[in-house]
Amino acid sequence: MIQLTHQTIDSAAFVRQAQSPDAGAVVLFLGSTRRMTNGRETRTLFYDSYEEMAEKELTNLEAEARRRWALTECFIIHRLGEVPLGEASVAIVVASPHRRDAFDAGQWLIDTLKQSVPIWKQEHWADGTTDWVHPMPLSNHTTKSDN
Amino acid sequence: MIQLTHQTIDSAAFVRQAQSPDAGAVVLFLGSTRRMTNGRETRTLFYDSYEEMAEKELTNLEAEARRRWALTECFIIHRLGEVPLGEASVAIVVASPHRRDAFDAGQWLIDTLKQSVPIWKQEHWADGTTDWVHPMPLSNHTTKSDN
Amino acid sequence: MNIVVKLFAGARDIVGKNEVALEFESPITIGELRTRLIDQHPALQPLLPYAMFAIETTYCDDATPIPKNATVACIPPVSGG
Amino acid sequence: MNIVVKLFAGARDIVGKNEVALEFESPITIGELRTRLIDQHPALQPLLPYAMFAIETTYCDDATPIPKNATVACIPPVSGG
Repeated sequence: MIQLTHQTIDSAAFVRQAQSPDAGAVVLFLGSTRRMTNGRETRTLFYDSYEEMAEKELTNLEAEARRRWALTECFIIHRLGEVPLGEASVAIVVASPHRRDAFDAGQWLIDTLKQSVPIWKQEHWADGTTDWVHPMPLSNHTTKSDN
Repeated sequence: MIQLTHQTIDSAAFVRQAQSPDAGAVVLFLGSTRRMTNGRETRTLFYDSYEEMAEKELTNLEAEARRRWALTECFIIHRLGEVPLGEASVAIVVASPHRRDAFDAGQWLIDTLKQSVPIWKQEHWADGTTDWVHPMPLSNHTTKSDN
Repeated sequence: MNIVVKLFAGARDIVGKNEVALEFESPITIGELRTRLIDQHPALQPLLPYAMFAIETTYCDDATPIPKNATVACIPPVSGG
Repeated sequence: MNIVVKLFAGARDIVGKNEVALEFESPITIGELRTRLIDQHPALQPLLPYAMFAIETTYCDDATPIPKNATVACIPPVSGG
């Protein structure tokens, strides 16, 4: 199941739903708003999205993960709007009979989400300036997102 | 922090404690009692431990993980006694500024825990028989634990 | 032929609009649209070479022709997660 | 010299006790203890070659001499997690 939400992510509810007698392993990944990035202080983050397309891409990611690994459950939740310091912008919960599949699927999902899903992060720095984060390879405009 | 407990593991509480403005990433691993193992049905599991030594080994694991990776939090909780189907026998929660450290530390902790910490699982099969699980390489007595 | 392009994040802020309309005499490809957007909005120059484009919420490459009345979106490098 | 060895899991079930006491005329190593345990409890034969031993909750190898009054534990292959 995938979801875009403007509310706080209740990751515990998704972990509870993922636990079952068929799942020997459950892995939760939370990506949260971090205070410091390369020595600069963040006051808060905002996330924007092309929602119809982001939902489609997230649905594709879930389907591809279920094809690649033996998953008994797969949740991908992304929060939009303001995500204050320490709160989760993304939660991924995967469950599988054996732990390797859950770890591998969880890592692949967050790595791929960060490359392909049309969601953008706007830094609101402590110094009052703001920046949209657009990671650009081979460019000194790069602001790499790396939580 | 490490803990051996005879109670249900409240993994959500540890995840909440691990979230902070310094942690861009939190990874939770839950290992749970699975119904089917190599085609055999489990009714329930019991875990026994050499408790003083298990606590020491878990403490060493946490210290080694904190040396190897930049962790802002590290919880390792193992439940003892009966762990019914679908419930967690082990919870590992690691938080770090960047996600790679949290995933790598989480995988290393569960892999190493399974090799070195004096805790043993007793299978109570649906057919009424019981077996202590003692994974023995190069032996046909091997009953490999692999959640 | 009129093409409306949805803009997001940095691209939207640079142009100051959620979408822009461009007029073409004949059908064009995504690559031609990319060039034309930079011509009309030179401030997009640093960003647009790295942007992807989507037609009807599907990523497509520069060779893709744009169908009539298609929904086109300019997707600057993403940073979700 | 009297050595008490704690037993766990399958080893405990095979012997039917939480610990066994063995008497030695002179100090011995963990390796010698391993052999002696198999001699006295032949049912341990399938398990004991794969067991580890700990002195005062620290793993040690077969060459380690056992100090007087030490707490010794037989650790059959573990299966936590």
